[in-house]
Amino acid sequence: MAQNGKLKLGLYWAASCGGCEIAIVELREKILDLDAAADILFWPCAMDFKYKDVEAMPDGHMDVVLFNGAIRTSENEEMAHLLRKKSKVLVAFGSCAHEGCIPGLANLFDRKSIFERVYLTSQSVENPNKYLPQTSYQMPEGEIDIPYFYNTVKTLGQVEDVDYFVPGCPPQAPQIWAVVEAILGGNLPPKGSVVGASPDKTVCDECKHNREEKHVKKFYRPHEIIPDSNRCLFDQGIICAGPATRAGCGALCTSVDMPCRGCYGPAPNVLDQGAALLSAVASVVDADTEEDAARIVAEVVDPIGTFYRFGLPASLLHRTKLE
Amino acid sequence: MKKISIDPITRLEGHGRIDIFLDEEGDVANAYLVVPELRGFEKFAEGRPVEELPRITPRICGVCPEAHHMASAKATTRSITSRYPRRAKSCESCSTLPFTSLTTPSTFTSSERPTLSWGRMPRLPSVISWAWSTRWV
Amino acid sequence: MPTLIIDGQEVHAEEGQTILEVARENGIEIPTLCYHPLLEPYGACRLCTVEVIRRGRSRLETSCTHPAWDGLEVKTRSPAVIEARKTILELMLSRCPNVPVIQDMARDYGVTEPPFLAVDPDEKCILCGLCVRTCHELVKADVLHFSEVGVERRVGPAFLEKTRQCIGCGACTIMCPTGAIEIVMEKDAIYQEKPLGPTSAIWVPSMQAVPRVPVIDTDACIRFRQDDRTDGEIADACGACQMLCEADAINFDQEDEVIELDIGAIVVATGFEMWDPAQLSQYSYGQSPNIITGMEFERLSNAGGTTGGEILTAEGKIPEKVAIIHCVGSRDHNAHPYCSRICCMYSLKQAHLVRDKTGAEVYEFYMDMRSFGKAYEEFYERVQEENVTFVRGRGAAVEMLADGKLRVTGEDADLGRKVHADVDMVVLSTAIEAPHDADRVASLFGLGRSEDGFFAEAHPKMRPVETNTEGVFLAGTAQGPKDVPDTVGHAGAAASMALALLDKGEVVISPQTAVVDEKLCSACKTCLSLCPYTAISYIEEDNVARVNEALCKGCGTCVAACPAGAITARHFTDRQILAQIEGLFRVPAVEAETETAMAEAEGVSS
Amino acid sequence: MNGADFEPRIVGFLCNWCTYSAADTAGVSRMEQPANVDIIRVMCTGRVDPVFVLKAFAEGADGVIVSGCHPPGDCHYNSGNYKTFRRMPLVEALLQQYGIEEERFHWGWISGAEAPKWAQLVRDFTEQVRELGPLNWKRELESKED
Repeated sequence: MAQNGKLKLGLYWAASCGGCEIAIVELREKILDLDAAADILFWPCAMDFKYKDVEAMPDGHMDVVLFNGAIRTSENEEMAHLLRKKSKVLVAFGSCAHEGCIPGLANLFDRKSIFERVYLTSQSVENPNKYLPQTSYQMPEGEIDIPYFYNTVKTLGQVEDVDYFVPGCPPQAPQIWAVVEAILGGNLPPKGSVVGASPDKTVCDECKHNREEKHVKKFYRPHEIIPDSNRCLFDQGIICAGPATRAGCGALCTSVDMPCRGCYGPAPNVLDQGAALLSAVASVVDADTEEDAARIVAEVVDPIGTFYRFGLPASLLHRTKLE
Repeated sequence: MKKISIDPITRLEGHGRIDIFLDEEGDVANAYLVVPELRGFEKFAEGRPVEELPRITPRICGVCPEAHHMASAKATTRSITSRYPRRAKSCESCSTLPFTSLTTPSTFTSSERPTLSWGRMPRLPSVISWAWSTRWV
Repeated sequence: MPTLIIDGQEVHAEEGQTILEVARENGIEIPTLCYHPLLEPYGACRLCTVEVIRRGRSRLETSCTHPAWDGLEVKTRSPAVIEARKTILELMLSRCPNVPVIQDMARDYGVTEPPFLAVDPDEKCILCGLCVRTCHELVKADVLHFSEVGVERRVGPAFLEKTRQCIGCGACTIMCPTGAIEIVMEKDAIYQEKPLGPTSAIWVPSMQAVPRVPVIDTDACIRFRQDDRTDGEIADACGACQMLCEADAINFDQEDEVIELDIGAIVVATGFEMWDPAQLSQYSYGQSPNIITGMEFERLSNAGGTTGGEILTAEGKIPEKVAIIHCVGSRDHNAHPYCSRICCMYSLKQAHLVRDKTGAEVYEFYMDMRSFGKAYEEFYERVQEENVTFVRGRGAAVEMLADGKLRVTGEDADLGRKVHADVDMVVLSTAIEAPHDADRVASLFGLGRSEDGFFAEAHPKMRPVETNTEGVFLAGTAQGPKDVPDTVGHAGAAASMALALLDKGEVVISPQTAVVDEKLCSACKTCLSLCPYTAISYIEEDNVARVNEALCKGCGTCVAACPAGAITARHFTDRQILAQIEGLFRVPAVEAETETAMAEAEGVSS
Repeated sequence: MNGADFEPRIVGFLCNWCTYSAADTAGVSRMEQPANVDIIRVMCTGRVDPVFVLKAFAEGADGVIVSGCHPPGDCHYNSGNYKTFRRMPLVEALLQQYGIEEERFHWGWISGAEAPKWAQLVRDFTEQVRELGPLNWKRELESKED
């Protein structure tokens, strides 16, 4: 704590979209309470601090750093190491830092194919000389460098020692405030815990739809069905990640009849969210012959995209096979 | 040649750095905006079910997810069908409203900035249809 | 109580009785044709005419209609009565000269020739109306009426037209004293469903049935079918069985009822079904009435059967040659690959019966003779000595020849060539198979089924009576084909195991059960439909799923499916299995050390 | 490390009642089979959580076998194998999307009486995986990460 008794707080975004920052702004008037309780020492999105300022800090200077965004480039990883050094508590904040999130779907591909698509074949790009990013380039005035783009998206936990994880894409404001209060009050759970979410339950616990015994004869894609708002979406054959996803969001998606996409990550006792969801989905297929079963599960067109939508980098296999 | 790096550029959405090269006189010889970030949505959207895109593309930018969401929702709708309900169309046209409501406060409170012309505000019928649709949808 | 004198004998009557009833109760014979105790008397045939003397006045009256008043004197065989009956019989014989019962009666009264020439010598109806009353009072179908008048008077349905009111119950034919009514079989008559001829709608299931209680076939009984036969116009049709039953045992209101019992053990003895040989067309089953199954042969040769136990062809002749084909549907990859185990022995028995009862030549087409039981081989030898022709080889096909004979073709494996036999009757020893609804029984009791469709025992050698569901035992052919001694032994074992379980009062279950961590369960209900033992249920008040460990067998299906990781399989936990996987790919510390040490040692030496 | 030098590591998840006892019989009957398959016994293939398969590959297995009782009626628990044939096609599709060749994952049925079939499967599958070469997920991932 600083001499004024205020918490020294840092926030950083690695490979992120800025949604987590907006989520903090979503605290609304409570952000004033946050300001009253904490000095913000680093927050590129909102305040003018440079990396040099952070490097200049003594080790462990910041009490808490909320780190959002995945580890996509060497710069992200360097910042992770730097902020670990400069902070007492490093929090993986939001789905990207926690488990890779949507940008983690890039682990279905490798650097080469991404570069080709983005810089060469994209319809909105004009690149006749076929330039691809290079880590350093000699301009007439001098050398310019950019970070190295990894083949694989990693989570913060995979490159650095993380104290706490706050799941969600983005984390919901009340949950963020609960975390802030826990930090201020000093009653944090053991290191490595997931905070800012239910400690034990899954989204079904918060979902208002009526669930029954499941017998799924067909999997529906959203445009193939108008769901019954009273019945569990999964029961209706719409793949919903709710049963395999930690509670905490308040079942936002299902409350408007959209199936849960699983952004709050696996349930506490689950090693691999996608495998758990896959097993549940396949188990309730109402097929008594191998042919029927194969036909029905073939309706799941994109298994990784369906079951690992937010958690591919954090899954057991991390990514697709590299050639 | 001297190089000044503004690293990172702050108070905006996105990652960036400005490398400024000064000549002997200390004048700016050249400046480069360096964007050290890439996530590759163009690539990993490939192979996903089309209806998933409205929930993938908003993660391009968490500040303006609406724009990405609506763009892909419209594209998805049109890729599946050319005929869709009026109400869906109404929902589409009301989509710029949150964006406007996000920026209008600045528009009307900041005296230094030029006000937006009415031409860029949502047309009145869309507002009515939005109000209508929120009451019933 | 009225007292009257009949033929000089003082008799007592009940109030409301007729003279005929009183007379018959007291053993005094009065001839009748149109009388039946179940029906209102009608006095049509007038054969029961007696002389009634009341207050000194003598009159001839029909005893079936005359009340047994107090103080009457009745003479049943006075000369006037005899004369009257003689006249009646003369007229009756003139109308129906060829009806045996009338001829017999007339002869008793000295009438041998009809005094008048008959209009129609084949006429049998005496217009007594017994059938009309039966149809009206008893069956309540009101199909039969008198029509026309005078000499044209006759009995028949309204306007003498066929009516759907008549279901051919046959009550009128039974009642008709002169045999004037016949049941004519029509193609779509309900009797066609019962290939060995008509039965009544109430019968004892089999001669050996235990308990020997008749059942009513509600699909055939007039009483139960009255609504669809008479458009609901008639209430309480027939009921003849109820009227006749002295023990008052027939209750039409009896219905199937569900009785809930708390029990500690279940013995599943659901038996078998006969495989339908029509499924393999080469046996031509169903195309000739002389191609019958072993089960049908049993009915045929049964003393209580339609032929009284005589072995006859459908034409009613004693067959000269009979072929018995073994393994029809058994040991056949087009039907059931397994051996039905009972057919060899019953086929031998049937061969013996045919030889014994008809002396016909018998051909047995067999693949192997499986006479494995005690004294079975001896019986086989005995049948061999009875000159039955045994053809070793599958009876391959049965075809109908133009002369009505049946040709059985098969391979004689001993001779190594094709043989055939032209016979009068073919008996197919059909396979036994699991009942068609065995799957429902299996899911009801949580039983497994082996490949043959019969219920699976817990272990084929060591636990042939138990199942994988604790407290459920198998008896008899529910578990697989068995003959009678094996079934008795198996059933005895099942009963004693059930009793042993009940006596112990507690069950031992495997510790490998699933358990729900209720803190982690959010009641997504994914697991509920997965449990083959319905051991998982949703607990409303706690909003969680819970495993009934007495029912859980520990297969772990729910554990693998639980998306919240809330269910643990005891002794096969995720942690244990994942640790096993990790263990496979981790170099053990000791080994690694040894390797390093060896590498170092090598480095030093080189 | 291709060809003859390479000894594939294969993990087999076998149900206690059918394939495990077939494997047991195959061993007791001295049927010839390579020693490349490490068996993990589960009570029923219905217990095989897809995560086990993924974990095995993630830890370094070159191939995975899931085998249990023949459907429909062979399962000791009535319908545990039903869940297997509902899950495994999806696992197969998932693995293919991960880039793991379908030849590296086998799921099927071998009853307790089919010991020779088990020995044959072990022989064939080992050769099949040997031909594909090592998968070595963990090491490959680390070496090609950047």
